[in-house]
Amino acid sequence: MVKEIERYGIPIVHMSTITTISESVGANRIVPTIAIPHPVGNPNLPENEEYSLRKKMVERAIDALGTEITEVTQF
Amino acid sequence: MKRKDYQIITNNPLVKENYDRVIFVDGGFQDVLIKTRDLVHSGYKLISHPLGASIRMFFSPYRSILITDKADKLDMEHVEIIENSIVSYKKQMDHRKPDEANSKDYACIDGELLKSALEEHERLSI
Amino acid sequence: MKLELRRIHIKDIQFGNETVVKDGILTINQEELVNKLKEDKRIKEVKVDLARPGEKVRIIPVKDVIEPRVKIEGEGNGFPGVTTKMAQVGSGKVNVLYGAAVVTVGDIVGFQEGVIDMWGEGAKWTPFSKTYNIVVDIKPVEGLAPHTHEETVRLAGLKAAEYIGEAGRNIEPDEVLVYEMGSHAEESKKYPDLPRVLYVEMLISQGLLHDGYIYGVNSQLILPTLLHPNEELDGAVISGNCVAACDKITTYQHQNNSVILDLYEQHGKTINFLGVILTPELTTLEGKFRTCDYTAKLCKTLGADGVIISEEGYGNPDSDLLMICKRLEKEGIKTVLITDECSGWDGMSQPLADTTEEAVAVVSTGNVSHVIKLEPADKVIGDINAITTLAGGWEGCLKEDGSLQCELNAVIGSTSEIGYHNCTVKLY
Amino acid sequence: MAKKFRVLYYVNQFFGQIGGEEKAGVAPTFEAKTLGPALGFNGLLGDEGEVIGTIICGDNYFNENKEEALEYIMNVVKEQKPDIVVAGPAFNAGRYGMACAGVANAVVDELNIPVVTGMYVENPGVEECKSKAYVVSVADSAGGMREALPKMANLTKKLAKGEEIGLPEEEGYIPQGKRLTIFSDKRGSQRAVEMLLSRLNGEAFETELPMPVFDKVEPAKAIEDLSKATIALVTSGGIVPHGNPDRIQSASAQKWGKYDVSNIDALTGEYYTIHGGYDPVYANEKPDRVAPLDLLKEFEKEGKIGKVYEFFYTTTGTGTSVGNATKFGVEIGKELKEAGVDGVILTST
Repeated sequence: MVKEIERYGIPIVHMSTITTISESVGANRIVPTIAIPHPVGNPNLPENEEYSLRKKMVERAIDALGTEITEVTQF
Repeated sequence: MKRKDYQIITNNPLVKENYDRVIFVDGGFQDVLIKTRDLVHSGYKLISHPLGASIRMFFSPYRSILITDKADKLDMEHVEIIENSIVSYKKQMDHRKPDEANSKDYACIDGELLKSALEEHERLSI
Repeated sequence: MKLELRRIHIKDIQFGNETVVKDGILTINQEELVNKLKEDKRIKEVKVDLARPGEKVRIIPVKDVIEPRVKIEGEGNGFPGVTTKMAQVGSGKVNVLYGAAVVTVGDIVGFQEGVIDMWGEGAKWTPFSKTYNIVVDIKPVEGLAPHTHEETVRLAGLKAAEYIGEAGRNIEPDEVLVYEMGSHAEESKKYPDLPRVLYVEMLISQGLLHDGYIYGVNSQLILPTLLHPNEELDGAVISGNCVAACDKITTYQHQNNSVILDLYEQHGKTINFLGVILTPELTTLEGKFRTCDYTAKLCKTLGADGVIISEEGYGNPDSDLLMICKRLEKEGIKTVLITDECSGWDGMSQPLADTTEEAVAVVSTGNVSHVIKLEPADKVIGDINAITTLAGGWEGCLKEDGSLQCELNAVIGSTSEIGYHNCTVKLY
Repeated sequence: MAKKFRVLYYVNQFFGQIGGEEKAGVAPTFEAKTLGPALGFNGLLGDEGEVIGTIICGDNYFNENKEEALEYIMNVVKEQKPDIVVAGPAFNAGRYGMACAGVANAVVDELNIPVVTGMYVENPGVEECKSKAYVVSVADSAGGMREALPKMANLTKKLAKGEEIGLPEEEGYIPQGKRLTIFSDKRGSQRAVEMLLSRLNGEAFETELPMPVFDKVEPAKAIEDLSKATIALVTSGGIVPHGNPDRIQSASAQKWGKYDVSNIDALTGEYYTIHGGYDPVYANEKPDRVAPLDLLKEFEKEGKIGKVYEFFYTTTGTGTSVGNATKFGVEIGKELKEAGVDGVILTST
């Protein structure tokens, strides 16, 4: 799905746990996530810590969309 | 065994009977792989490789896999190994059913291979 | 080291009153052979049968295949460290009953299925349909532990090969093959400009039915080790594998390792062949990392320019194969890998689950899931019940006319990852 | 003399000599004649086979009314009972290629009758049907007709007579993607030694097991001003509104869903996971752990981004075929493009 959306010229960031799979599906901007059952979250953390972790990850993803790249990049 | 830093994910009743530190999976080989994957994604590390070394062992109804006893940082290499193992397993079993007729022998050999893996783990004292 | 393999061409086999070779016909005294093997008190019953190329005979379940030989000059007759006293092998003269093979059958576990068909479609897929086979079926006494059972059958096969090999002691060979190679220093001086090549032979080393032995040492316990190629050709390495029919390396294939022979052929002409590194395929990931690092280090230390890596088995060893490849290519050492693949029944699946971009040169020895049809046999040697295991394990794999469908993975040596057979895969 | 095998031919309006682009909308017809390329093709079959008739269909008609077109065409095939169906060659004409592919797939899947067609390698129809039909590799324009037909005729003869089909490079067809086990004249070890020698000598060599190559897309340009940008949230993590109103499959998804999220601040509460591939506890507790709508809304309020796009897109990744994933991407991407979305966050489990 990643490639096809990017083909329309829209920058896309893939938030994915398995970054190698992410690369193999053709993602260019990649943000590694925590774990398959909860990619953007970590239930083992206290609520406030989970919140700041999540916010940081999403911010990283947004910033990735604003970053010019020429090759596959992990943020 | 001197080391106590492992757990065994298994669906093999023989292993359940004879070992401590067992996470018993009530299901098939694939369910053992899935359980392992869930734990690897939560930061546990693989001690033994999820797959066997011969095609016949793919047809085994039983499988035992060693993982660490504590969750740590997520290790991508381990994630990749367990994910690829699941892909490999599904492909191999595409048209086949597990060889239930010989399940007793598979339980025995799975137990033997686990024993070897534990001995190997023991020899690597980290 | 200088080793002479003196081939006595065997053209037929038969039973008789003494075990002799005459005019290329191998005669076997069945009773004597049986008694010899029954010296091992763990063996209750031995049946010996003969199978010739072209006969409508099926042999199942095969445990190991061994070439009958006798050492007439030099140290170490037999298999030192296993059946005979420890000795440094690799030098001397060996008389080989070329074209004959001892095939051991005996089910240690019910799911062994390795098959050899001596005729028709099945024969095409195994190299051991072309040998005159002396099939030794071993039933041990009841109540043996699985490890002891396996060892009993393994040793009986080796002893049978030694006993039969004796028949060649005083026979003039039909051809003499000489394998000679000096120290690295000597060879490098002789061939200073030829690229240096190593052979990394991986061995399944994971426990019962999944073991290999080097001078009797279980390969689980070793760090990767360097052998002179002659040592392997002279009985230093034997198989303890039972359940990877298509891609295990039988003892016969160690004695006649095709990668070693084909590299030897080029030694001094296009390459300087440095030797064989035996690398265990371990179970634990830490163990795998250690052996792969160590193998790469050995190759680098020895100054290899190119390396052929052969896998044994399928599944977790794929990881080792690609890790070794990756490490060597990163060091600038050129690799060629030999492996089989699983691309599904229709050949449409991604052939390897693990991939690495460094694996640019791979020889594929066949799709282990390729389905073949085997006609009903006139005679089955071994365990008829194993046929049910042999047939695929899916609906409709046993046909009404008695023929059956099975995957290549059940056929002994069909997708040999030391490239012993001719199978390959092409994209259609 | 043996009975001649029967070939049914498929062409578009142009090659069926009805007309050009202005006739691209015509519905399919069948003529018990050899029209256009079918005529030359028939000649190449000699005494062994014959073309029993030609189906002609407008390219636009086929692509816009695929169901109706195929219904008609399949009925003709069933009535005429050919031994083999031949379509095209379509050269580099995309719509014609897609039509040939559509016919080929239907005939192979439903009737198990072999199909031969011809296309330029970049024709989008190739990917559609190469695994089922034999697609002869032809030139990119009709100028290549003279070379295309004999190759197609040869394959047709072999298939009709049940002969073994050789390697793609020998027969001239585009590989179907089947890896078949065959015998080489050299044993594996010999091939390995030769391959190594080629590598050591810096000569060309061909691996027998190519590692997969991943199709790459150029990275799209970055968003210049995030604070004015509309960002869409997409997930393959199977997060859907309670009750799964669109019945998206929990694995091997056949479709995707989109839901208006302009009036909510988080997915938690109204959404849950239907994904069949992971432990659902954490995602059900808080679906924003899979698709972080809550935080995107926060960043919208803080002014870091301009706007969260009003629709949230979702499907399940587990077991979903590459073909479907590609299709979903194309469809979702098109909507996002038309809606003027500036950037996308896609989360996967």
